[in-house]
Formats: sequence, C-alpha cells, structure tokens
Amino acid sequence: MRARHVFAITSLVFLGVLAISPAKNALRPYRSLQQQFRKLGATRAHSLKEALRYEGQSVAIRQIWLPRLDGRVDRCATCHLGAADPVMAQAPEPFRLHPATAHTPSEFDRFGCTSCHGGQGPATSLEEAHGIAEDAGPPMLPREQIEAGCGRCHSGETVDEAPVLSRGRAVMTRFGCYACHLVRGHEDFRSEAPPLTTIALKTGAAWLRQWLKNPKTVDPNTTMPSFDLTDAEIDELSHALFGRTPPQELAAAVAAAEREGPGDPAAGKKIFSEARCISCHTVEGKGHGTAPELSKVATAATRGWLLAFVRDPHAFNPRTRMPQYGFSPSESRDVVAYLEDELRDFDAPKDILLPLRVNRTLAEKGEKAFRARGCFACHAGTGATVAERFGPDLNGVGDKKARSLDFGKREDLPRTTPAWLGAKLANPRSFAQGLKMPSFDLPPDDVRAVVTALLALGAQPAPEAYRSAERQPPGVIPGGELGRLFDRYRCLSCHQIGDRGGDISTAPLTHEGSKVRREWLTSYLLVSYSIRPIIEERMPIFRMSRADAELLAGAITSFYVDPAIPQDPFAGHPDSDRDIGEGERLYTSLGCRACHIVGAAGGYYGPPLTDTQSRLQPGWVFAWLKGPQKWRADVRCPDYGLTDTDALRLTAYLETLKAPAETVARGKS
Amino acid sequence: MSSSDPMKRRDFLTLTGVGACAAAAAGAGLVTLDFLSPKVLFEPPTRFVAGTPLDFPEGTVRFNREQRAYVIGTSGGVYALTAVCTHLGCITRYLSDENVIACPCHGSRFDVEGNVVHGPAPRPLPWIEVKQDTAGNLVVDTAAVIPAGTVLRV
Amino acid sequence: MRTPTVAALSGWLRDTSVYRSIVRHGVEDTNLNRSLVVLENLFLHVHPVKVREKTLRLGHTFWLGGITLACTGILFATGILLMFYYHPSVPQAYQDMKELQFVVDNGLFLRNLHRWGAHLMVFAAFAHMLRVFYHRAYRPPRQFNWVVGVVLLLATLGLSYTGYLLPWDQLAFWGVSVGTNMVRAAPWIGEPFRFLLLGGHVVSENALLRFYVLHCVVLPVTLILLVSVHIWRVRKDGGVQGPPEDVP
Amino acid sequence: MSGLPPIAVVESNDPLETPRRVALVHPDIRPAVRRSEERMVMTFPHLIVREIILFQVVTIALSIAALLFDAPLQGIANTTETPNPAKAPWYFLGLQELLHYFPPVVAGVLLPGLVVIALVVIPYARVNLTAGPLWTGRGPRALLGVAAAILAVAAFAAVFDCWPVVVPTLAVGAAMLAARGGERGGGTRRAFARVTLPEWIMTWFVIVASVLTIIGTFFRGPGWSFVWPWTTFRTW
Repeated sequence: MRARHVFAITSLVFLGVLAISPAKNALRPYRSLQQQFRKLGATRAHSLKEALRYEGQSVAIRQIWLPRLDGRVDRCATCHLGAADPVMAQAPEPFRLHPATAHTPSEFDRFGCTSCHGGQGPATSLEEAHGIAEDAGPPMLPREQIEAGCGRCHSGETVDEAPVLSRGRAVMTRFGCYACHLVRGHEDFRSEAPPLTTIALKTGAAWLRQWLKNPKTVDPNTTMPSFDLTDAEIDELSHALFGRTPPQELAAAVAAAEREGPGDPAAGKKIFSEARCISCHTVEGKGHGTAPELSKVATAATRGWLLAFVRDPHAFNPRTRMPQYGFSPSESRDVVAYLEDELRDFDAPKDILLPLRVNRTLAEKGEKAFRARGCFACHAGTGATVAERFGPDLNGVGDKKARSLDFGKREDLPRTTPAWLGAKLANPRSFAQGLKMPSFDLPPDDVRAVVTALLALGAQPAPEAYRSAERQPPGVIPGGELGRLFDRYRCLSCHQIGDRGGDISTAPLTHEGSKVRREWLTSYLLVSYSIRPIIEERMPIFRMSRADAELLAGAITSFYVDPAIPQDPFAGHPDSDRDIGEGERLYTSLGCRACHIVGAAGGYYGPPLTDTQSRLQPGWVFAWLKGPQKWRADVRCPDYGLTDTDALRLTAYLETLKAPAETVARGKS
Repeated sequence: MSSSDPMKRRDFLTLTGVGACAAAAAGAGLVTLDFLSPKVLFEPPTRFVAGTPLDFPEGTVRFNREQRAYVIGTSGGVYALTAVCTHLGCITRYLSDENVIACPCHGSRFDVEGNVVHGPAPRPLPWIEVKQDTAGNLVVDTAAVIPAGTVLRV
Repeated sequence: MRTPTVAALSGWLRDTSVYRSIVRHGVEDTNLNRSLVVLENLFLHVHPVKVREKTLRLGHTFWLGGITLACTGILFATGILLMFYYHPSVPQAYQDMKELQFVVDNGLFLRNLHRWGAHLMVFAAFAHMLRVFYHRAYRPPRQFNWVVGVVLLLATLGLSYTGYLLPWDQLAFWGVSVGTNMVRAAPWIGEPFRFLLLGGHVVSENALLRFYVLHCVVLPVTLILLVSVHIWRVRKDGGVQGPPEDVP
Repeated sequence: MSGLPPIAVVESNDPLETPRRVALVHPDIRPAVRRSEERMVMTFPHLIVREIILFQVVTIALSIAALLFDAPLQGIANTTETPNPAKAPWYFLGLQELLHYFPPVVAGVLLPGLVVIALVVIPYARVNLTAGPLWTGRGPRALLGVAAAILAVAAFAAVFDCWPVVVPTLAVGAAMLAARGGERGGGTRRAFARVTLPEWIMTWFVIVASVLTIIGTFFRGPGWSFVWPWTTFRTW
C-alpha cells in the first residue's frame, strides 16, 4: 500500500532533518578549538599537574560579565583561550597571550575585550564576534585604529601610550572640526578663524578671489579648507565680504596707520627676528607653520591694516593665537616696512589690493552663500554663538554601522565605517554631488589619526566608573590683571598649562614655579634667549615692560607650583648626599654630556646646563632626575632609575654650575 | 523481503515509520532537555576581595551584604562564614552587643565561629575559603566550603 | 520482517494490565478495533470512523487546512520552548534574541522554525480560505464555519503581528509602529484602540509586554477554542468538502 | 419562485456504510443532495497515516527553511532612527501600499473593513449561493452594468493615481467582458464563461491584493519610492 511507503520514507526523512540542527550545534567551531587548546596546553605546560589541569578543562562558553560597564558580556575567551595565560606566549592564534599594554593582561576582569577592540562580545562564532557577518553589529576596530578603543574612556586631548589618537585629536582641534560638528566635551569650541568684518580694510578683490578659489595655494599653512566654489559663488561672496561695514575704531586705526610715514626695513628685519615670528609663522616654509606663511604677506594685506594689526591683533580677532607685542609706534613701522620691502609677491598683479565696488544684489546672494556653505561656523562674528552646528553631530560616529552610511559613488571602498570616514576626510565630496563638507587636504597619516579619534566617539559616554581621570591636572588660568597679561601675551598659544594650551613650546608651565628661579624668569621674559638651540621655535622677545615681566614671573613662580617637588631636596638627608665630586663623576659616567653642554663641551640635544644654578631650583633638578618622563611624557632624557643619594649628588653638582656671564667674567679675569 | 510476502513488508514499513517517529520524539526530548539547560549564567562572582589583613584586627566581624558573608578577624588570623542561615536560607545579621549572629526569621542564633547557640538551625554556619592573593589582599570565595576551624594565618 | 523478539515484546506489552487500562481495544486488525482507535481517543474522535475515500485525494482540499493546523502545532511547540529564554523587557528582549543565537543550543534553529512557520501559517490560512471559496464550501450548512474561519484568519494575523514586535529589533519596532499608525486613521475608535493596544501613545516597553501577553496567552487560547469549534463543525457537517460538484 | 427540484431523501440504516445524516433544506438554497454511492475507507489507518505524513512534510519543509535561512534580526530598536523605508510585515504591505495612494481613512479603515465584512457575509449573501455563470441568461443591460462598475472602480483608483489597482481591475474587467458568449468559444474563453460573479470579484480582489503586496514587498525603497528588487539602498 502506497501510504505506508510514503510514511516510512517521510518518517526517516523527518528523523534525519530534525537531527541536522543538533548535529550542527555539536560541531560548533569553538568546541573543537577548546579541545585543541587542551592538547596545546598539555604540551606547553611546565608540570604534570598543570598539564592535567589543561586536560581537565571542560568545553563550555567562557565569558566576562561586566555589569558596571554597560552590562557588557564578552565571550571572546571562548576561543581566545590563552589571552591571559603566560604559558601561551607566542602560541598560534587564537590561543596566543595578549600583548602587554597598560591594562592587559592583568585587567581583563575589569575591562573585558570589546571595550577596547570593539566587535560583538556576546557572539560565539568568528564571523559574528568579529562583526564580519551580514547582520552582525559593528565590527572590530582594525588594528590601524586600535587606539580608538583607548579614546572611549580616555577623553583627554592627549592620551599617553596612544600617539595616533592624540595626534588625531590635535588635528581635529587645529582644523576646527568642532566648529561644524558637535562632539562631547567640545561644546564650547570656538574657531580661531577671523571674524570677516575688516576684509575691505585688509585686502583687495583679486587677492580674495585667489584665496576663495583655494586657500591652500595662497597659504600652505592655512587650516581653511577648500570649498570648490564656483566663480559665481566667489563673486557673490566677495561682494558680501566687501559689503560688510568694518567697526569704526578699526577703520579709523587702519586709516591713521596708512597715513604714517615710512619705517626702516633694516631695523624691522632685526625686530622681526627677535620677536621670533617664525616660532609660529613660516617664511618660505621655514618656521613652525601653525600660523600663516609670511613670505607674501604684503601682497595679501594693505600697509595700514598690517600696521594696525601688528599693534593690536586682538582688536581684529579676539580669538587669534598671536600675542600682542610691546612694539613702540616706530618699531612697528619698522617691522611693517620690512614686510613691505621683502615679504611680498613681486610677480603679483598691481591691482591685487584694489577694493571691490560692491553690488548690493550680489552681496545679498553672497550672504546667503555664506550661510549655505557654512562659512559662519568658523567665521562667526565676535559676539555670535553658534546655536546649532552646521554639520552632523559626531557623537556616536564610532558606533555607526557601515550599512547606515551613504557610500554613493564610491564603489571602490570596502564597506566599513573606518574606510568611509577615511574617504570622507581625504575627499569629502567624492560620494555624491552637492555635499557640504569642504576638503581639508590632510596628509594620509593625519587622516588615519583623525579616523582613530572619530572611532573613539561612542554614542554614549563611558560609564562614570570607567572614565579616565587624566593625568594632567586641569589648567587653571588666573583672572584679573594677571589673566589679562596671560591673554595679551597669549602664553597658552605655545605653552601647556595642565590640560590646556598649545604644543609649540617644549616647556609646559604647569610646574614652572617649582622649576625655575624667579629672578631668572623675569630677565628671561624681558630678553629671552634660546635654551635649546636645536629647536626652531623659540620664545619671542615681547618687548614687555619690566612691570609686566615682574608681575608674570612672580605669579608663575608662586602659582604654578607642584607640592610634590621639595623646596630643599637635601632636607633630612645626610651631608654625604651633597658630595659634589661624586655628582660630577656620575655626570660623566651616565653620559649626560652627550646631550647637555657644561662649560665648553657637550651635546646640543638637551638644554645647556651651564647656568643651572641661576636658572633651576634644586628641588626640580632632583625631581627631574628621579624620573624625567613623569614631567614630560615624550622627553628623551633617559630615566636612569637613580637612587635618592645619586640623584642628590648629581643635583648638588649641577647646582654649582654658574651662569655663562659669570663664567665669561671669570675667564677674563 | 519479497512481494510474495506482503504482510511482512507492511509490517516492516510500519515498524520503520513508527520507529523513526519514536526515535525523532526521543531525540527531540533529549535536545529539549539540552536546550533548557543554560549554557551561561549571569550570577555575581562568588569570589570577592574583602580587604587586607590589616583591616581585620582581632574581634572584627564584617558583613558583606552583596556576597552574604562574614569576614572575621581573630588572634590567629582571618576566617569567613556564610551569612545564609542553615535553617531556611534567611540572611542572618551580626549583633555586636551580644557578639552573636542572629537570624531574623526563626530566631536561630550562632556564635562568631558559626556554631548554633540556640534555635531551629540544624547545622552550624559553613566556613568558606579565605586566601591571600599575590598583592596580599584577602580573597573570599563563598562557593568554597572548608572545614570549620580553618583560619588563614596572616 | 518483524522479528519474533519484537513481536513477542509487543505482544507482552499489549498484555500488561497497565497498557490495557490505557488502550482498551485490541490489535488494529479488525475494522471494529480500527473504529475503536478513533472512537476511544480524545484527540482522534473529531474524525468519523470511516471517511469517503475521495476526500483523501490531494486535489480534493489540497490539505490546506491540515497544513495550517500542522503549522499551529509546530508554532505551539517552538513557541513554548522560546518562552523559556525570553524576557519581555527592554533591552533584554533583544539581547535574548542574540543569546538564542550565540549560547542556547539549537536556539536559532527553533527561532527560525517559529518565524518561517508563522509565515507559512498566514499563507496557508489565506490559501485555505480561497480554496474554500472557489469550492463554494461555505454554503449551508457550513455558513457559520466560514465565519469562524474568517475570525481564525484574523486571529492568525494577530498572532503573527504581535509576535513581530517581540524581538525588539529595528524591523519589529518600526513594523509595529507603522502598522499601529494605520489604526489611527479609523474615526473615533482608532486612537483609543491604539492606546489600549500599545498601553501608551508610542510603541514602548508597555506595548512589548501587551503584545507578549496577547501573543502567548490571549490569542493562542482564542485560537485553540476556535480551531476546536472549526474542526468539530467540519465533522458535524459531514467532513471536508471538496469541489462544488462533490457535495456528499 | 416555482418549480422546486425534487428532493431525494437519503435513507440508509446501515451505520457502517453511511453515517446517518439529517439535512434541513431551505427551499431557496437548493443544495444538490444526492444519494451517495461513494467508497468509504477506515479513518484509521488511512486518514490518520496521511495526517501524520502531512505533519511530517510540513515539519521537514519548515526545518529545511530554518536550516537554510536565518530569521531576520536587525539592530536593537532605536526610537530615533527610522529605517527608510519602514515596512510593516509582508501581509500588511498591500495595505501600506494602498496608504501610499489613498487617504488613511479610505485605505487604513474603509477598505480593510469592507474586505472583512465582505468575507463574513459571503455565506449569507444569496448571490454567492445561487449564482450561475455571470452571463448566462443575462442581456445587454447586465453587460452595461458590469462595464460601468468596472470603469467606476478603475476611475476611482485612477483619481488617486493608484495604478496597481487600475491595471488589474481593467485586466480582470476585460476578461469578464471577454467571457460573454464564451460558451461557444475556445478553451480559455469557455473556462471564463463558467465563472460566476462572486468568483470574478474574489479573483479581482486576490489579484489586486497580490499585486499591491508584491509591489510593497519588493519594489519599494527609501521614501516609499519605486525601486527594482535588486537595487541596493541604505536602510536608514
């Protein structure tokens, strides 16, 4: 009978089909991996007991559960069985011991795996866990951007041991990404870009046209991106910018300066050099390069504007990093005469600085373009605050799924978030027509670094318990008269104080009060000199008044003091620790001479130590010798691990070194 | 199996079909049991760091609410007791005035070594393992019951 | 091919008093005993003892009602198992879906079975309804059973739709948001009905819990009752009815 | 009404042959009650074994589907990120497609409500019980009426630009009109000619619902725009 045949067959098929899923389940890869690991562990074990322990391990899912870290569940150790097992050093993957970092292998129980590596912690198959599978969540961070993981908890601008992340964050700040994009912790960011109210006083239509076409070709140092403007847009924007009414007092200052007599270019050249302009600016590429290239500055701006600007830059742009020098009227005339004489484009057309006759209609269109193109985000007027960001919110960009990103025309890209971000930074408008983001023309290394910094931006901030307390204390800037001086000389443009400030200077001011002597600092502020000749960027001579210098020196030496640095390091130590001869012997045997100059001999890498006695406080010298990296993480000075006695003896020796003037005087006599 | 023996063939087919169905049902039952047994647990870890030996001078009784355990310092060292009453599983509390561990549910009382002083509790409170890790911290494992009287010398 | 051992064993089993207390009839080798199999079994007694041979043919009904019922059975079995690992709360519901895949043995298979079974059930119920219509099998005395069938179809849709939200993923959330927004269009009752259904004005954890209760208790119980009525009526009306020319 | 057909009463006292059955017959309904001479078989094992086979086949088919295709699971529900397009489950996509054309009250309430009511009343509407082939015994007035109804439905849909309704309506309408006088025509026309009015309506409904569902499922992309099934697009 047929039904019986069918019944027999379907029953067998029924049994067979139902058995497939349990069979698949029994053959899941992690089970065989765990069996392999048992064998590997048994062969690598150092003792029979240990080998038996490996053999006895049960096949099971292993997980780290972190209720306090977003309830994270990481089952990576189900396959990566040797990640915390020293026996598994150099073992084949996936069993290899995790490389040593600040948090591993000791703190797996605190951080799990995905908090740094990303990927899908709860998954138990390679494709799902690494995020390769179609419907899996965000994939693991590529090794190139692994430091993004650090950035999830370490929100500071610089993160020790994460150079790429730190660089990415620095690039983002410098190029003002936060002006258009909202990022947690940078809500109050304001761009340094000048408010564009004095264009008509400063430059001409032809120059502005060149600039708007592509700022980088005019000034390679600029952080202003290229917007690929059409000729019509450039025209409209020019009319708009020339159509703006400059503030009355600035217009008067420029007009008055225009009428002043000529200066002395030769004297100006000397002042230009003393003022160390190229500590920030460049001239024909020489210099630091965080401020505009000056070789053609006289072609970009009128004489009156230059003169007025040099005298009071902060009136023109309250957020500029340029300090206000104490030039006398004739000194500033001399400087500008030098600029006019030598730093100009001799091939430039004659009419490059001719102003524009403003057409109201075009100007109105230009103002619209100014908004539509997002110019206002950086060039916000003085008082205006940015109510809503021009660009998209970047919080959570690190958690974006590649599927939610518009790859548009970029068929060439791998469908991953890092690839998309990289392409967006390198060539923002290659995805589709009419995209708003301008092109910053970053070198590939910077792009990689910024992608790392972006991937660190999670949708949610790290839980309170995991947020890193940055090692740098918060930078406190005094108010009142002192604050005004800090502001006037823009100390923070170059120096770091705590977690704030620029990175041009190698001397942070955070502990400056414990470091240098007050009298030395006063004279240094008045007439600075190069402490480390090897470094191009040097402290300018501000031509500040003695009163200003004394006030600043006094404030710095009393305010920026680290209580951990002893005033007198010898207190409580036996007199034998002051053994100068032993200190000198140490100086020679440790090879300090290779970098430092004492007397007439020594290397140029470190600062000369000839004037240690008058310059540095002994407490600082001692603290530094005990561990230079504690004070500047990137310093090359080796940490010799000196004992207190040795460090004190060396300090005692260095404290005998007299200022060069005295040495010279002694030589003469 | 020949066609001349239709009766036997019918029986064979029936047996095959019913047998396969029975096997499938039995297999499904086993797979279901496997399905129902959890493969991962979200339970708090049984090991916790109680502090350093210095935190437990003689006569200290510290109650860890989360882990339901007492860590007790004596002249000889440190030991730990579970705080779960052996009667019906209520959480006991330490009364420092009387130096006893008392259960709020049915009035059982234990001394600080876990012995029943009074009440319905059938057994003394179990002693649990205390170890010292490499950093010198005391690590208590509430899941590891050890013989009463095992004091960690510190 | 039945070996003597099996025969002996089976014979011994049938002789035990326990077996005889459960199964009261003898070996199914006579028509009387075969009738008793059906008559004495709670689950089989919806069947008559004899059926028209014609109704066994595939083309008669295409077995569509049977497919729907088989789906129901599979869905009940898999659904009950899935409930062991499901918490109707946010975001645990979603994490449970992941856990089914990652750590629960055969969890993903059961979920797949439940999902595809649900789709097949909706489809088979539709097809069953069309088959009955074109065969004019709704005619007296089966009018009311047709109505029961329509309600069953709605219950099936309701089960499928309430289950759609339970994984709490994007698909679920927005599918249900869009669906319940359609209800809003109904004048007067639309808004209050949606409010009751979702337990709020938007799809939230309340809605998840309500859908869970509907999906796991209210609708299945309704379905069991109505299916019983439906099948009992079929039996009372003389068995399944095929093409219109085949009126028994 | 006159000329009732003779009613044959089935009478057999042999329960093994024919279960006793009483049919109460309303004169208007006229079910053809005939004497049954059919072969009967024992429910056990003939029906039961088939039922078991059916259950097994359904289980096997679903298991294979479950082994080959994983149930979809997207990211966790996010109230702030609406996928584009946001689609309801497939059996509601016909409705969602309708909502694209018609105002919500029509597409979301009126039409589905009408469909459910129509389904419920099917066995109680006389037309469903008595109807013969559509054109049999009907004159040109019926032709006009049918044509007018088709055009009215098509025109109503066309007002809302709802071509997925207009086209199948006109197609089914054309088939209806072609069926007129089809008894003497070729195979297809002859088959059409036997179709009753309720069957035409149901067929029209099924085709329209299928077309709408298929378009909604496969041909709709971001912003409910028309896309080809193989086009890839960002889902949000």
